[in-house]
Amino acid sequence: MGSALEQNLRAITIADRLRAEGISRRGFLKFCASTASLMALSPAMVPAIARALENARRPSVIWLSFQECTGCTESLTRSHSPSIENLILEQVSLDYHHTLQAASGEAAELAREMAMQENQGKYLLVVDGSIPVKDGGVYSTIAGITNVDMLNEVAAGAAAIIAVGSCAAFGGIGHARPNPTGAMPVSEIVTDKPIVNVSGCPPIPTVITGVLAHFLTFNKLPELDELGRPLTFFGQSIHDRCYRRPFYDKGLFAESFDDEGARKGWCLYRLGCKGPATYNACATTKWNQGTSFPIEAGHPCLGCAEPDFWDMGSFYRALSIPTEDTTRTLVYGVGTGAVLGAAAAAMARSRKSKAKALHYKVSVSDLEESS
Amino acid sequence: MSSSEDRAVNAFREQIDGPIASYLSSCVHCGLCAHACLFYTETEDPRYTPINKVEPLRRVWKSEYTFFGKLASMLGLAKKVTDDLLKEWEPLIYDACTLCGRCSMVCPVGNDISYMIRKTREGMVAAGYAPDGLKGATQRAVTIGSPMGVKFPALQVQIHNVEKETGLRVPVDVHGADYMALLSSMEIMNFPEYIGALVKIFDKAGVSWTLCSEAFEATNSGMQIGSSDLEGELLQRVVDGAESLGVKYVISPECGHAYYALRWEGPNVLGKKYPFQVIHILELLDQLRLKGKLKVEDKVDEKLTFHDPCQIVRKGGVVEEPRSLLSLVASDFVEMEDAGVMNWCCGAGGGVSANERAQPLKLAAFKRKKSQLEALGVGTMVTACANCRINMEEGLEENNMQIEVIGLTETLADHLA
Amino acid sequence: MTRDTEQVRQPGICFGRDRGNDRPVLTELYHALQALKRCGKETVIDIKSLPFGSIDEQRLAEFLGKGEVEAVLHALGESRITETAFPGIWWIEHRNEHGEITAKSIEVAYIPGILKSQRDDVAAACRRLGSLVQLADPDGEPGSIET
Amino acid sequence: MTSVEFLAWVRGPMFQIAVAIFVVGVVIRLIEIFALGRKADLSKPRGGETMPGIKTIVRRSIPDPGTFKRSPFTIVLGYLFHIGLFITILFFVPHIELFHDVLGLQWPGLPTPLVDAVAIISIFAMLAILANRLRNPVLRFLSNGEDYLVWAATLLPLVTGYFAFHRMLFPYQTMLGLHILSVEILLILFPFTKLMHFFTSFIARWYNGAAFGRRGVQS
Repeated sequence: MGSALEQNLRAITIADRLRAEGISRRGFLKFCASTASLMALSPAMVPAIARALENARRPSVIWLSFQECTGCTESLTRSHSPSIENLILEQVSLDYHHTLQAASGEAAELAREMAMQENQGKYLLVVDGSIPVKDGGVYSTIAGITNVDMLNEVAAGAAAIIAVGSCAAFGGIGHARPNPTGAMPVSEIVTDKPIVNVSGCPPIPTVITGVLAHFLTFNKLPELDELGRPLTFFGQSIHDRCYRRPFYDKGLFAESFDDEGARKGWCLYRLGCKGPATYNACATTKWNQGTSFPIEAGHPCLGCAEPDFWDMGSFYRALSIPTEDTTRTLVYGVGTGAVLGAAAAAMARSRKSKAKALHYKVSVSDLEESS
Repeated sequence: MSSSEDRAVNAFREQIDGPIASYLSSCVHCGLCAHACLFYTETEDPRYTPINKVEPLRRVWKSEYTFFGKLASMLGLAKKVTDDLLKEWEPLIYDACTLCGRCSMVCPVGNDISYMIRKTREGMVAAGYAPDGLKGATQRAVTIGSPMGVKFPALQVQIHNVEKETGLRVPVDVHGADYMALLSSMEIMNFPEYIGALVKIFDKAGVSWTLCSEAFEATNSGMQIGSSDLEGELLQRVVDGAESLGVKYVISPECGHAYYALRWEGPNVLGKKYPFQVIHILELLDQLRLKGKLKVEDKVDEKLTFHDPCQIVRKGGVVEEPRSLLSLVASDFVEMEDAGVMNWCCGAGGGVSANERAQPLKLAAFKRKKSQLEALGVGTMVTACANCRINMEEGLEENNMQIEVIGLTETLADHLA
Repeated sequence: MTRDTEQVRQPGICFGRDRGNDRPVLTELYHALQALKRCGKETVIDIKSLPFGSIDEQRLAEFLGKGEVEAVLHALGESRITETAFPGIWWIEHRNEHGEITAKSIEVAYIPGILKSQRDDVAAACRRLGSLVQLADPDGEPGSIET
Repeated sequence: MTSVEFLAWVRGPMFQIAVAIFVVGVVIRLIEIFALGRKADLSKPRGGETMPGIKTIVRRSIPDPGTFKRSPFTIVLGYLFHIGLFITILFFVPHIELFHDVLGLQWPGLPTPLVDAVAIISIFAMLAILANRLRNPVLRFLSNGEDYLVWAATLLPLVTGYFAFHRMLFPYQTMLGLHILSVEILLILFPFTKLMHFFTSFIARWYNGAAFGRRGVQS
C-alpha cells in the first residue's frame, strides 16, 4: 500500500533526509564527526564520510535471532538512550526483528518475506545467536522453521551478513563443550556471503552501530581481521589500549581482588585477565555512556570477544597457565618414566653383566707389537 | 668375541658406569677442556680436545646405555665403533693424553674426563690398539718384572753400591718390618741416589723398613696401557710381597702413576681391600718432620721451584706435604704459575714416556713447562716423580735450558742434620 | 584522626598520579603546534580513541586550561568549542539533544573548521536573505543594498 | 587454523604432550644413570665424598682463573646467556603463574623492564655464542648438528617471547602461540639432547667432586 512512498523515501539520500529535517551543513558536519568517532575512524576521515553520506541510501535490515539470550539486542537498545546511534538506526529500515517489532505470528513472518522480496540481493541480514544443527536443527525453531533453514533462506538474498555477538560470530556458549545442540556460528553455515563478525558477549553497542554506519556510509563492509571482525574496532587488544598497561610494563600486579595492588589499580594479569589475547574496543569505547569497562571496574577481562572463550580455562587463571591439568601430566609422566626407566635400566644392567661374563682377559700375548 | 671391534665394545660395556653416563649426558661441547690440556694448548690441534678422545666409549654408551640411543641403533641410526675408528683414535688416547686430570678440574659441567680416557684405554688394549712402545714395556713388566727389564740382581748391585757409599745397610726381606719400600726401575737404573736417601733418612729417624726381593718394582705399565687385568697381575706381586713380609705399610716411591695405581686403583682392580696401608714417600717424610725425626743442618740457598707430579698432587692428594718439606730444606722456594692441583703435566705421564711414536708430541707439550720455568728464572727444579724428572731433563736439554732437576727425597737426605 | 584527605582517596584520583597516559598526548600536541606554526598544517586528535583511565582526560583538560575563546554551536544538540590556554589548541565536545557526548577531540588549528560558516549554509542564507529583501540578483553583494 | 585455535592448541593438548615427553624422557634418563651406579671404592679414602661433591657442584659454576684467562669469551657468554635465561624463565611474572599452577610454588617476580633487558642481553649472548661456535676452531671441530639444533631451540623461546611481549611481527595470539610452541619444542628435544645437562651436570659434578674428594683434592 504505502510501499510507493516507502520506495521514494528510500530513494533519497541520508544527507537529503537530514536537510529535510532542517539540519544545517554545520550540523551535518557534526553528524559526520560523530559518525567518524563512532566508527573509530580518524577525524581526518570526516570529509570522506561527508562525501559518502551525500550519496548513501537507506538499506533494509532483517534481524534474525536464533539460539541466543537477547543480550545482544539489549546491549544495542539499552545503550545510551540512543542518540547518534539512534540517528544511524533511523537511517535503516529495520523490517524484521522479532523482539522489537510490534507484529507477531504470521504477520511478522510476512513482513520478513516481503522485505526479502522487495530488497532481493540488497538487504542487510543481522544475526544474533548460534545455530543448532544437531538432529536436523530441531533444538531451535521459529514459526516451525528451523534456524538453519531460516538462515539459509534469508541469507540467500542478503547483500551481506552481520553476525552480532559471540554466539553468531563464533558459536558462543552454545558451542562450548560439550555443545549438546551442535551449535554453529553463521560463518560455518553460510559460506557464500560477506560476513562481518561483531563479537563480544554482549558486543559493544557502538560497535554494532559503527558497522551499520560503515555499511550505510560507504555501502560496503569495513576491513576485517582473520576472524571476520572489523579492524577498526578489533585491530588492537584490550591490553594494548588498557590504561593499566603501564603497570603491566612495570611488573606491578594485583594478586587478589582485595589486596594493595587491586586497590592501587595495578594490572589484573595474575587474576586471569585475558586482555592481552582479546581484541575488542572496550578499553577505548567503554560501556554505559563511556563510563567504564570491566578492567576499570576492577575485574579481569574474560576474553568474551574471542572464539571459544568459555573453553579457554578458568576466567581467573592467568593467560600463561595451560588450559589443562599439567600437574596431573607431570605426575603420570614421572610414573610412566619410572616404569620405562626401570625397564631400560634393567636392560642396561643385564647388558653390562653379560659383558662382564664375556670379559676378555688381556694377557701378554695380546701385546704383540703390531708392526 | 673374535673380532677386535667386539673386544673393544665389550670392554666399554663393562666399564660404563653411572658417573660416565652422567658425564656423557652432560657434555655441551663448550670446548673449555681443550684449554686445560697441554696437548691442545701447545699444538692447537682441535682433535686433542680431551672430550673428543672418549668418542669410542661415547658411542657405546649412547647406543647401548640410553633408551633413546638404543631406539636409534635399532633403526640403524647409531654410529658404530669400528676398527677404523679405534685406529684413528689410538694416538689421541695414548700419545696425546698423560691422564694428568687437568681437564677434569675445569670442565664446567663436572666431567671427570681423565677417568673416562682411562676407561677407554681398557677397550683399546683389549682390541689390540695400543702403542708398540707401551705394549713392549707392559710385556716386560709382566714377564720380566719391570718395564725396563730390571731384575733383582741388578737391584742388588745398586744396593751394594749404596751400602758402600753410605756405610749403612739396606734391609732386604726383613720380616715384620713396619714399612716395605718400593722402587721404580727408573730410580734403580737412573737415580740410585734415591735408595741412598731412603737409607740415610730412615736410619736417622729410626724407621723400621725393608725392601722385598720378590716385589720391589712399583711402576705399573698395566695401568698405563689401560688393562685392569695386567695392572692387577703386577699389583698382586706387591700385595703378595707385603703379605709375606707382614708389613704394616707399603711405601710408594717418587713415581706418580705407581702411587696412583697402588693407592687408588689397586684395591678396586684386585677386588679386595689391602691388609696394609699404602703411603707415599713424601707423606711418610712429612710425618717424620712433624714428629721431629727429620731435621736438616742447612738449607739450599739458591732459588728453586717445585714441579707437581700430576698423579701425586692433583690425582693423588699429596699437595701440602712436598711444600712443607721444601720449606724445611729450601730458603728461596718459589711456586710456578698454576702450582698445586692445577699445575701442568711434564708431558710424559700416562705411558707417553714409553711410547716412542709420541716423542715429537711430547717435546711439543714440554713447551708449556718451558714457559712456566722461564717465567720464574730458577736454576733448580725439585720434583717427586722419576718419570717427570727424566722427561724434564730431556726436555730441558732439548731446549738448551740450564736447570738442574732433583728429587725431593734426595735433597732432604743431602741436607740431613 | 586523619591528617588530610588522603585517607578517603577516590580510587580514580589516587591511581591517576603515576599513570601518565596523558604525557604522550602533550608531546603530540607540541609537535602539532610546531607544524601549524611552520606550514599551517592542522591536526585533529580523537580523545575517545586514547587509552585513558578516568582521571587522565580530566588531568589533560586541566593542564591545557581555558583560553580566550569559548564558542557554543547549536546544531543537533550543543557543541562546545573552547580555545585552551595554549592558543591554537582547541578542545571540542559535541553533544546530542540529550546532552550526551557524541564526539570529543582536540584540534590544532588557527580556527576549527566547524566554526567557519559553511559554503552550503552561506548559499542558503544568501537565498533566504535575498528573498526577504526582494533582491532578485542572485550574485548581489550585501553591500549593494541601499539604506 | 586461526590464531585463536592455534593458541588454544598450544596452551591445551600440545602443552600436555610436550610436558609428558619431557617428564617421561628425563625420568628415564636419570634412572638410567642412577641404575648404572658405581662400584664401591675399596681404596682407603683420604677425604670424604659428600662434602667435596657438594662443593664441586657449587664451585664448577665459577671458572678457575687460568681457564678464564684462556677462554674469557666462551665463559662470559656462557654466563650471560645462562643467567639471562634463568632470570627470564623464573622471574617473569606470567612464567611464575605457570610454575605456580604446575608446581604449586610461588616466588616474587622481577620488574618487567628488567626481565625485558635481560632477555635482550640473552638473545645477543646467544647470537655471539653461535658466532663463537663457528669461529673458534675447537668449537667448530666439536660441534655437530645437535649443537646447532639445541642452540636454535634455546634461542627461539627467547626471541618469540620478546616479540610476543612487545607485540611485534604477528598479532599477539599468534606470537604467544609461537612462543609457547617453541617452549614445547624445547621440552620435547630436552631428554634427547645435551639439554639434559640441566639435570645431569649436577650429578656429574657430584661424582667428580666425590672421586677427587676421597683422594683428598677439592676438584
